[in-house]
Amino acid sequence: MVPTNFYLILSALLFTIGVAGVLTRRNALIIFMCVELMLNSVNLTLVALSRHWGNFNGHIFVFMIMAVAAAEVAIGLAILIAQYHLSKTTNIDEINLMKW
Amino acid sequence: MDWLNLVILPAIRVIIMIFVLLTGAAYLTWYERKLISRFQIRYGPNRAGIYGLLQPAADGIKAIFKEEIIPNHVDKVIYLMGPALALIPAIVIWAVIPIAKETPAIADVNIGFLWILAIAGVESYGLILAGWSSNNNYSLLGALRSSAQMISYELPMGVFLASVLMLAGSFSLVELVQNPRPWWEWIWLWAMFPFFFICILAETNRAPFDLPETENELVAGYQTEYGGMKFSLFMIAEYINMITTSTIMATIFFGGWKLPFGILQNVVILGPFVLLAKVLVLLFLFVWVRASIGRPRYDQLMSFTWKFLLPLSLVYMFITALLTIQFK
Amino acid sequence: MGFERFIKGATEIGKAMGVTLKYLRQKPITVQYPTEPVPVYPRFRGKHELRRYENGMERCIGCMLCEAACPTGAIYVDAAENDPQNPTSPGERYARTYEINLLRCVFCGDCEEACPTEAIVLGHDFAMANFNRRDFILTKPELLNPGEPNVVIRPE
Amino acid sequence: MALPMLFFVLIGAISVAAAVGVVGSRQPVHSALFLLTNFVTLAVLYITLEAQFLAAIQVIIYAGGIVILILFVIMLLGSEEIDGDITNQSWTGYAGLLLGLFMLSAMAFNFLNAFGEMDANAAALQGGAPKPVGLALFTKYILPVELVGVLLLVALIGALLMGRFPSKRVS
Repeated sequence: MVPTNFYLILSALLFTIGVAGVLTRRNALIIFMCVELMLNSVNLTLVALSRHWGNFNGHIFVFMIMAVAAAEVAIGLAILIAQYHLSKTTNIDEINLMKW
Repeated sequence: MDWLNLVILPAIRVIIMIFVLLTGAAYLTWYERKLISRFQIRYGPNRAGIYGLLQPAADGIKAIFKEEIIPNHVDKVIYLMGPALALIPAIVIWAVIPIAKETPAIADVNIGFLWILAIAGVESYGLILAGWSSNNNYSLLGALRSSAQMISYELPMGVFLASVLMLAGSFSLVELVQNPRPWWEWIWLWAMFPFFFICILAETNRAPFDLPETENELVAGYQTEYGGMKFSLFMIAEYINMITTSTIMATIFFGGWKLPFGILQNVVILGPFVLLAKVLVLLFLFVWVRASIGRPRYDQLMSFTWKFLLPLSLVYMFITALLTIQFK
Repeated sequence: MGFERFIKGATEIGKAMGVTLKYLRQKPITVQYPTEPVPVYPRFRGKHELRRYENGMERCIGCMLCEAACPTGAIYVDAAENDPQNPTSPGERYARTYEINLLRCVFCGDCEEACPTEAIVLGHDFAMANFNRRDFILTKPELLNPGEPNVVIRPE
Repeated sequence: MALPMLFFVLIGAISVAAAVGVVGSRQPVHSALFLLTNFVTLAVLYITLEAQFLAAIQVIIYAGGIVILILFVIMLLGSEEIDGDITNQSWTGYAGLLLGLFMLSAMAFNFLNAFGEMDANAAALQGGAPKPVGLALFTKYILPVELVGVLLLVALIGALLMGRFPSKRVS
């Protein structure tokens, strides 16, 4: 069997890549995808720990996170489209109306 | 031993299944052309071999030897991935379908229904990516149409499947077929069959819901920039999808490999043939509908699923839940 | 109202499918063309032929009326005086060369109308495909010895 | 190496490569496809972790819903390569990267010693079949399920309102 800490390290790796993406990319869509990446790495942790301790709580958590992620995607993409209609860009550096 | 059980034996089953499916898809084209021409008082293909039985082989040879053209302006990797992504889900969905007594095609997983739903969900990738990577407005519009249509019809289909699930009480398709059902359950299921069939028609992009590939408005939609074997892969995917969905319908609504009234239930070898007969009848239904009914407009198509099929499916699921509580 | 529309639509679809099912039981009306010829009408205008009299003399007297009548200029006739000892046609002159360019011909039948001796007629052969543009120019030997066309003439 | 370990390493490597692809692609569509690959590999990993139901749900929700939605939005907006000119070069990104690396190494260091071999508790999970998960969801956790339902409804309405073209008053 694969020990649990392998899964945890993989999940940490994915999370870090997601963080790096959020910090370095400028395209709002890609930042969005990186956020999804981070959510998924957390899901992996929960499932792995659920397997480790042998109970279902982790599965329930993951289920809830997925539902919330679906809602988040719907809202986030709607915001993105509305913003695009307003400013014709998805570059977050140019979305700076509130900075003035 | 590990390797034998985990890798080699499944691999052999997979290879046999793929071979059967590809041959089946090739001969489905023959079946469809023959039938549709009889509907139109023609003969259909009858030159290559007796009754035109070698026609699929001839078509295949022709497609393979056509020049492979990749347009300059396309996104090459995704362009080449498109047909593959259209074909793979169509084959993969077969893994959970029972073909004989206690014999699923690949594996008896206890999430059979979810597997079908999941694969149906990723089926639209091939089309949408093909349309986008072609870098062509017609293709993109066709792809958007097709994926919007598939996603929309997936909803009532999923709700209908959930109702079936409630009646069956198990996610496993093997158990669904195996367990006996009371007569009212059959009648209740068959009442839903026409609507489920409409969803399936839209999911497989078959006539009369073949709007994604309308020749007259969108120049064959997402397929515009594809030729030769890549185009054939789309067609093969469509035909395998027809076979697959027919098999799913045969499994859910008509008892899969079982003969009616429990005749000869223990003859395992009969299973695949009974299933084949049922699938052929359902495929006949596909062709019959194609020969009879004209194509609706796109807005009609969409309002039909959102304003009619989805509420209907929800009501159906509600009543099914009540029935399940009452009688089970 | 919606329910009525639904019933109406369902019956319409049922009707349509009934119609197609009725046609499924009919025998196909297809003609298997190359093996089973399609009948043509007796006055069908196909490939040209030059005719002879019963005694083997050519009917064409080289008058070039057909050339004049041809709306597309597809016919070329070069007339010459008959050899009195060994005439090829009953008249004074005969056609030394007689060529028809099938690529230009529109099969109107005006040459047939114009011919005083009924020498040129349009036959029934319609399978005139060829591999070579040159071969579309019919020369006199071809016109005089037309092949037996693979057509069935239907009664008028 | 044992077969499960080999499988894990293979799938994990694909997953990490896909994640790097999400961050590194120039085209948003490529990013979305890498994201899809990552989600599918995670579903496979869930199966190895005795969570069949979650694996199926992962594919249905993420691959069948979210990535398709993202692709739709990319196609609606047109996928220009926007990252071309970064107007204000900021040092925060690099600092973040450094801190992220630090965090990763810290986590890895911790995990290497903790959570060794898995318990033999696999039987309690019943292969992650839908039935026990569903039972837990609809008995013990019924309130969160209902709340998630409300959340989804609110999100639906909110997305509907925001996704419309901005009315004249706003612009």
